[in-house]
Amino acid sequence: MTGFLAWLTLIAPLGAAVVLTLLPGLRRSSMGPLLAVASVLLCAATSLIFWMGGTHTEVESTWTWMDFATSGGRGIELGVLVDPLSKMMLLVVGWVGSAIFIFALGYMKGDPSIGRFFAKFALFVFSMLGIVLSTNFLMIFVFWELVGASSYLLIGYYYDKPSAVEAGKKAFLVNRVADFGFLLGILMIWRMTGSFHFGEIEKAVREGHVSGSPGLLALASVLIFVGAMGKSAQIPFHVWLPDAMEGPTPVSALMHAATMVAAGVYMVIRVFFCFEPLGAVSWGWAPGFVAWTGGLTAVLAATIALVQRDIKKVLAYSTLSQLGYMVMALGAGAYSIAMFHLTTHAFFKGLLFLCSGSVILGCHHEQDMFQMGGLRKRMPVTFWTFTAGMLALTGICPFAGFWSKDLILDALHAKDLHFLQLAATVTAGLTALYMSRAWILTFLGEYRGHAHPHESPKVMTLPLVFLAVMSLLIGVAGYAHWLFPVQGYLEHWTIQELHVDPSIAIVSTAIVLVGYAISWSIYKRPKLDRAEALKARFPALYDLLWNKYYIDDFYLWLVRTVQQGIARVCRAFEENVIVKGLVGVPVAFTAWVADKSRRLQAGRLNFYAYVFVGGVTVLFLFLLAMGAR
Amino acid sequence: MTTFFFWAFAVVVAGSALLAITRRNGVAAALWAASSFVGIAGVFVLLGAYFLAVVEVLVYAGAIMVLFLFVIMLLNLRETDLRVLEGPRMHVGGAILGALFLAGLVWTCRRSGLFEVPLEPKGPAGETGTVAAPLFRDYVLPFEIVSFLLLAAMVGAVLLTKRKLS
Amino acid sequence: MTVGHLVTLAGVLFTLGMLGVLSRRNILIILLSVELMLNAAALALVAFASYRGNLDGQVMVFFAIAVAAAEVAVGLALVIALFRIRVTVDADQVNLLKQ
Amino acid sequence: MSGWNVGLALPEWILAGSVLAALAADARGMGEWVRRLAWFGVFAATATAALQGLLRLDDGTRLYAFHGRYGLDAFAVVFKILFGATSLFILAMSGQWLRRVDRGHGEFRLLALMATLGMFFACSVEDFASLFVSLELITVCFYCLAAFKRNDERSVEAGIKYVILGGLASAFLLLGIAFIYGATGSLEIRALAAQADDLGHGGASLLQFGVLLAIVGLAFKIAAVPFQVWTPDVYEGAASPVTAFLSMGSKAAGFVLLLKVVRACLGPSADAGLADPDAVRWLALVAVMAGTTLLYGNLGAMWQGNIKRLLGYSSIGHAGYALMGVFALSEAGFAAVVYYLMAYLFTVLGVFAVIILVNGAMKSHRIDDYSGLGRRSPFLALVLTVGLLSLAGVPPLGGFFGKFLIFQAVVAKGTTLAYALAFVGAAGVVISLYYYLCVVKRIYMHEPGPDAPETIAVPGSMKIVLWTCLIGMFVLGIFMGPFVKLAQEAAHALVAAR
Amino acid sequence: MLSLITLLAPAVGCFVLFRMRERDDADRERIRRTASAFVTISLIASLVMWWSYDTGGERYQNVIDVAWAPSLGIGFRLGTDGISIAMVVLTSVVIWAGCYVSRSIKDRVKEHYILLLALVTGVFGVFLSLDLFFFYFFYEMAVIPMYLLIGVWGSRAAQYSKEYATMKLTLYLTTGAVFALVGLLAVYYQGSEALQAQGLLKAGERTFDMRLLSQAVLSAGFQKAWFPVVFLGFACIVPMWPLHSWSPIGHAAAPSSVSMLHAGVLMKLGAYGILRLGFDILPVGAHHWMGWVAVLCCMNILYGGLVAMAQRDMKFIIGFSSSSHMGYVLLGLATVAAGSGEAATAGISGAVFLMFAHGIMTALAFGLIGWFYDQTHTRVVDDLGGMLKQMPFVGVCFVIMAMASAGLPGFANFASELLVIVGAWRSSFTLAGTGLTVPGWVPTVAAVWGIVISATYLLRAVRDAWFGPANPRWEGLRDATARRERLPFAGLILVLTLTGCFPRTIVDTIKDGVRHVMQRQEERKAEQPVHDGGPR
Repeated sequence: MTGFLAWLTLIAPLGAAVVLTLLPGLRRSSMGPLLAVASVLLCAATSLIFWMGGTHTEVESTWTWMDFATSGGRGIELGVLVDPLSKMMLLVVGWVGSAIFIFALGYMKGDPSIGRFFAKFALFVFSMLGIVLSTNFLMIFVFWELVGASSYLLIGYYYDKPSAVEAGKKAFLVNRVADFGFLLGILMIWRMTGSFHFGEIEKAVREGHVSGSPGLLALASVLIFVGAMGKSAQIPFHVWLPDAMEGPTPVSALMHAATMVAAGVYMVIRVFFCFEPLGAVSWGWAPGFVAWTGGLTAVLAATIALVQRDIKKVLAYSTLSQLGYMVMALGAGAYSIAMFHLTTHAFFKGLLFLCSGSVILGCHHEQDMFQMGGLRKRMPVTFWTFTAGMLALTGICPFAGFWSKDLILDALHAKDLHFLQLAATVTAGLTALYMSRAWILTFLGEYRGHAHPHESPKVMTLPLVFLAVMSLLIGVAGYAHWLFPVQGYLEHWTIQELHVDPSIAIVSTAIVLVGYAISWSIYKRPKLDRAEALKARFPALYDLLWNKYYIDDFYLWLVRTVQQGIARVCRAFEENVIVKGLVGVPVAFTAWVADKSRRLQAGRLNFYAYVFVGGVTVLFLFLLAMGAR
Repeated sequence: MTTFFFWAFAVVVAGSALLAITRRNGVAAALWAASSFVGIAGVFVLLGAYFLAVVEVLVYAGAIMVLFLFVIMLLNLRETDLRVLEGPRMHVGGAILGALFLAGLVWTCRRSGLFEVPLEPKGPAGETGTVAAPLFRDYVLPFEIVSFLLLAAMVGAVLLTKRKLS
Repeated sequence: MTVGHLVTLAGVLFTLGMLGVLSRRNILIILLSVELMLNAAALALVAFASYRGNLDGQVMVFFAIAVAAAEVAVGLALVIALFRIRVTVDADQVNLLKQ
Repeated sequence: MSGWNVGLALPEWILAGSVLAALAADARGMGEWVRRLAWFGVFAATATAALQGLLRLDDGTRLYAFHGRYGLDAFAVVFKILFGATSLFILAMSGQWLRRVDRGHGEFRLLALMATLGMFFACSVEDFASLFVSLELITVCFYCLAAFKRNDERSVEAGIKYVILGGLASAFLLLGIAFIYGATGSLEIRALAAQADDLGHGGASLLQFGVLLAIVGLAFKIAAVPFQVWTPDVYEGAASPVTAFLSMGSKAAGFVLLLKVVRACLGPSADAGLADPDAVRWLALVAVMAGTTLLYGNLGAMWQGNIKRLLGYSSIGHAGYALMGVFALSEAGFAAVVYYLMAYLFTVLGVFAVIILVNGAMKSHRIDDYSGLGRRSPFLALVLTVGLLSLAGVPPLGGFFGKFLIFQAVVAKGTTLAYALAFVGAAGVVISLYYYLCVVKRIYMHEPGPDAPETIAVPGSMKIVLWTCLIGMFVLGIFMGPFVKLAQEAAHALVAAR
Repeated sequence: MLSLITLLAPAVGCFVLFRMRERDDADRERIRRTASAFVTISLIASLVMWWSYDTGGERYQNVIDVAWAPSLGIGFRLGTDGISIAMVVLTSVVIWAGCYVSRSIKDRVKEHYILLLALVTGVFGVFLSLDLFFFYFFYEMAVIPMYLLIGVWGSRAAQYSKEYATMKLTLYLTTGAVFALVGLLAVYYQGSEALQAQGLLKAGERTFDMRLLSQAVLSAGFQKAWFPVVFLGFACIVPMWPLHSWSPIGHAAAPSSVSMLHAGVLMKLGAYGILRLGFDILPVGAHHWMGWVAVLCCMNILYGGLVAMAQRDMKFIIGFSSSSHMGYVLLGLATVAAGSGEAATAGISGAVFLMFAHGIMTALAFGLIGWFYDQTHTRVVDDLGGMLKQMPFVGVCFVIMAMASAGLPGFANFASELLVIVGAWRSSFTLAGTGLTVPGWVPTVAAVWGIVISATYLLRAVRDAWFGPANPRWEGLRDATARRERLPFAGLILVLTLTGCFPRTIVDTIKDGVRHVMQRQEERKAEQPVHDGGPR
């Protein structure tokens, strides 16, 4: 039953997507989007059923998708694995997804191709569920790619908008580069353990049946992580995520905040045995690499977020920063805490994005915060839910973020990663700074724009309220362990019991409050002159942050100049060496010889006779030369 | 005696041929060629090929050369016309090729010992009767073919020298 | 005197005829030279006939002479035809067909 | 072997009789009778030859007449049918063309008939005297035919060039025969076979020289390098039906005689020449000739603007391929040559039939005249294209299978030289495809010129020729089984018959 | 019988069309329908063969064996194994779609279809032949109609005229073919000798039967000497780098239906030939030399992709991407040198599957390009842009094609590339003659990076041609709206997704064929040549 339900959960969104694609009539009718929503609601329902089933029921149902082995062995399987971890993730995808889908019904209303939107959106849910439920590396890779493709399609949803198309392409390609590493990592692990299957690999690792030098083990591990870096937009693969905000806001909320970007983190947790030293197998410097990547991402993204003007961009960088937190936790071996933060983050970041969507819709597709202000009165529900989300994000007790984030700090502390702990703490302050900045600019003060903002309809605000409530509750619930079955999966975990360390919590809360205070002092002024002054005071720093540390420009240079240069060189080689040389030269030579050989046929009789007699002589000499008789 | 005649005929044959191919005047060339053919007929006699000697003189020196002269006259080629035609050309190349060919031929003869075989009439003498015997027995087929060959040449010559066409 | 000498004589005659073909521009004389070559071959045949002591070679010469006559007839007819339309017997002028 | 057995040469007698009758008719100005007699003669002779083959020949036998100077075996029969068919095609093709010429119909048919007679004889010759005279009979007829348009400068020039170079070749052949005779003491071709071991083993300088010169004389007929120079000029200058006849009849006759001589050189058993390491010299000679011939022919054709000249060069190329078959010096190789010529018959005659028709309409032979033929006369375009592709050796056409057999025979030798020759042949195929396709390109991809006539009328006789050739090309390319058998029987008779 | 029907249906179609008139549009419509009818017969027959394939049964099924020229050992032998089934189905699907796409041809319709059917007869023949002679016969036969098809109905390809393009293509392929022919004949001769020595043939008999020839035990020296000849001959048409330059301009110059067949099917002949002849008959040679191919194919993959990146003409982009993708096929084939049966089975099955997938995908691509090129008269991506508004159906199909080509799961290309990569990863390649060994990860890394490259140029092409603001210049473009206009594209996508989502439908069949090839590879280890076939 569980297996059937799991398959059903997986297939339903695909079915919705396919039906919507193939039936243009349905696609254009108002029933179409509802079909997609229904498929996600089904997921929410089943996730609840699974969750209520307890923390230890595991169902694994597989189907051989492609069989390449000649004798025995597993081929490439597709399957569903329902275990505590996937149950947890299903909850996130199902519930956050449902909220966002419902929100999207309102947000996308009136769009001529709303059916197409929901088809793609359902396709995404299918792909995401595939990742969540997958039983082996190749299956996860398959859905990894599908998620990337649906992301491409949804970011580029407004296909007549060049920036959106470009952003979609960028997202796809950056992920492709990361997947390059991922696939190689998968293949290496396969080579070392002889299996793609998670269970078998874990068994092999635990029993020490892993062949390969320590360096290769670390490399394999890191390559797997590279895949996660792409999806979870870790530095240096982070560049696609802010651009991805070109997509419709529900897309940003579900994919680029709540679920898809968390897939990287989820995947690492799923394959924790490729990172965690178990038994005799050590993965070398891989966990450290993971931790430092996360730390770097957290800090850099937070700093960039400080200067963004676009409300969605602020949230995007915030997402990056929070993903950095999770990855730090992974690096520290705190997998269940990373999962915890993933869960809380999904709810409150989804909430924040939906709020921003509501704001954007209210302001008639204005995204620049400096063109907003004073929306508190005009959009009260949005304001209050956004506030809840902000408090959760910045980690104010008892909102969700507080619990998960402080547990990460504790984990870092416990693992003696003090520098990273410091970075995380600073990032907490920065988070408060940019979030409150956005909050103040958007909702407080006077309206600076030219539109007529209005509150969104019920279909949009209800999901907001739901998510706001969840943001408040889910942290406590998780901390109290009754929400949270992941530890069942991760029972090996070295730090068995973690509590919020009051001292760490107090310090971080203090820093967060400092952040609030600073932004209040800068942005809670009618003319924003202090912000301008600050910008003028530190132009170099501002430029550095505004230009995102010039990483995008570097990539652009790499693509436009280096890669395209190589391509042009190849093309020139093709045209000059291959075509003109390899083909052209023999052809020209043949033509030349042909032309010259005609000269023998000069038309003059005597010369013909010469050729004839000469021929006789040559043949005779030839015979003699071959051996005189 | 044979030796003397041989050399005498050889000189006639080769010398006349040389003159024939170097004369600018067509008539002179034809006459020298006829002289060469007569020399060949002499050699034939020397080897006992009497019938052939007669045929050679009659057909070659007689008929064929007369035909040549006739055509030369018919075309009314003046010596000056012909002289203009000729200029020094490719003699060296031709001589080298000729020398190589001749050397090859002589070498072949030497290798196969022909220079050790004395030249003397062997076997039946080539008189009319003795030649006719194989000609009308073993070689009747080529003989018939030759008749058609001559017929073809006749038809062709008539065709080609007809004045008008289309 | 040996057969070799006679064959050599035939060779000389053949070569002379060949030289005539190679170097003369007058088509008539070229034809004449071809006749010389055929005769040289005939000479060789007779020489070998005496060498082999049978008459087959001599019979062959008979055919050779007939063939030569036929060729001359056609050749001269062609020369006449050529002269009629081109008023030349110069081999170098006969070079419309080339390359 | 002894005995007159005159009746064996019935096909030749029929032909000879019709020649004489036609001559009489022509002399009395009965042109129509000449035509009928020519048709009758060739047809009857061919049919007789075929019947002889069916009724009188068992596998691998050879019947003799004229005291062993005339032999009839499967090889001879196959080629007689081939020549007869060629001649019939030529008669059919020349009918319309002759109507454009006011005089000389009778002579044309007479000469064609006598050339056919020469070819028939050539199939059956057993001694060098017959070989020489039959070859000369063919050649002399072709001298006259080449210059048939005697008020056309080019035609006469072709005749002049042909007659002088042909005379040169005859002289070499005759000298070669003299030397072979000197070496063997006999004019019979099989006498050569008796001494074939000497040819390999040495001591036989006379024979070597003689065989070389004889090959020179025959190589001239088949237009092998370096004796190919006359070919393009004569092909271009001669009237189209004559060129067609030359390219098939004359060449095939050359091959018949060449194969006979080469067979004799192999010695009593067919494998003697192969097993003998000394034979490598001759193999190398033939290989070099074949290789250069096919390369020269195909390269020369690349830049031609005149279709007949192009076909002249291409015929040199084909001589090269057929020589590859000779190079194989095996039954398979000879069979390949036979098959090659069979396919060549339909192919080249089909092509020339179209050329004659197009020439009739366009009055020139430029390849550009064929521009847009695909639109103007789809059927002619089809036949020409198929013919050219068959020449190039493209399946499912006869030319392909001929080449395939040739290559197969060469590769079967398994020596480095053979492999090298095969690769050279392969290169030749590619080059030839290029220039054939250049013509095809004009036919289908270019638009017709402004002065091109709308459609070209195809008289009934030509239709028959075209269809026969078209079907023949396909049949020889697809249903090759029986024809392969025939070619193999012919080759077997050539090699093994006593 | 089914194999015969598949082969003969288009051939008979040729004759039927030959007898039809083409005077007015009604005639043309009749011609189109007739042609479609005949290829549909082939399609049905081939699908039935696929359906009824007996995995684990006889290696060759649907066998027809008729003596043709017995004195030479030529027989008209048809049959299918797991590998050729995939190829036959590919061919019939592509020609089926191609016949629909060809509806855009308005000039000399009859000739067009005759040549198209002749071409496809040749292709079917190659895939169905079990006789070496007929294999070559059909192979060469398939090349020539291409000349006219491109030359008459094609279009300019960048700076090259269609005449140049088609001539180059024809000559290039013929060069390869005749080169291979020499090799085939050597195999025929020496193989027959060996079979005689083994007692499988009577003395003096020869055979072109590939089933028999593959049992011939040929000496290692012979195989090593001749495998390169056969391989290079076929590598021209694959096309392997650096012998590929005919292919992009050939694609670009050809009319769309011909491009479809050309890239979709014709290029597969080469790889099929290598597999069928090279691997089956010359296993030692294949094992010896294929290591080099693993290196060269990296050039295909990376270089082809990079050149595609620098192209602006849509057909050139797809053309070079084809040569890049065929690099994966070569890589898959190269795994035969791996030594491990497991890896090689995966690699070769992947290669065959990829041939199938790429065939369908690229046919789709060229069909779609043809659709808009007929209206825009330009394929330069800089001139295009914003067409999705005007032709949503074609545009979406194009995006799907690009996704498939970029190796997105759910499409056959992904599954097949994955197999190839898995196979190559497990292999190691010895470079004959140098003593060097290239570990499997080297070409695999190149292959995986190639997927990144292909995504780059494909997405860029999609962006430039389809997305972006609506372009007023393309105001009047017509989408594929009628059913028969959509059918070919939809059909191809259907095949692509069905086999992509359920790859076992075809992989199991292919694998069964590959199993026999690998068996032969295994046997070779035990074989001692009775007959020494080295050059004498």
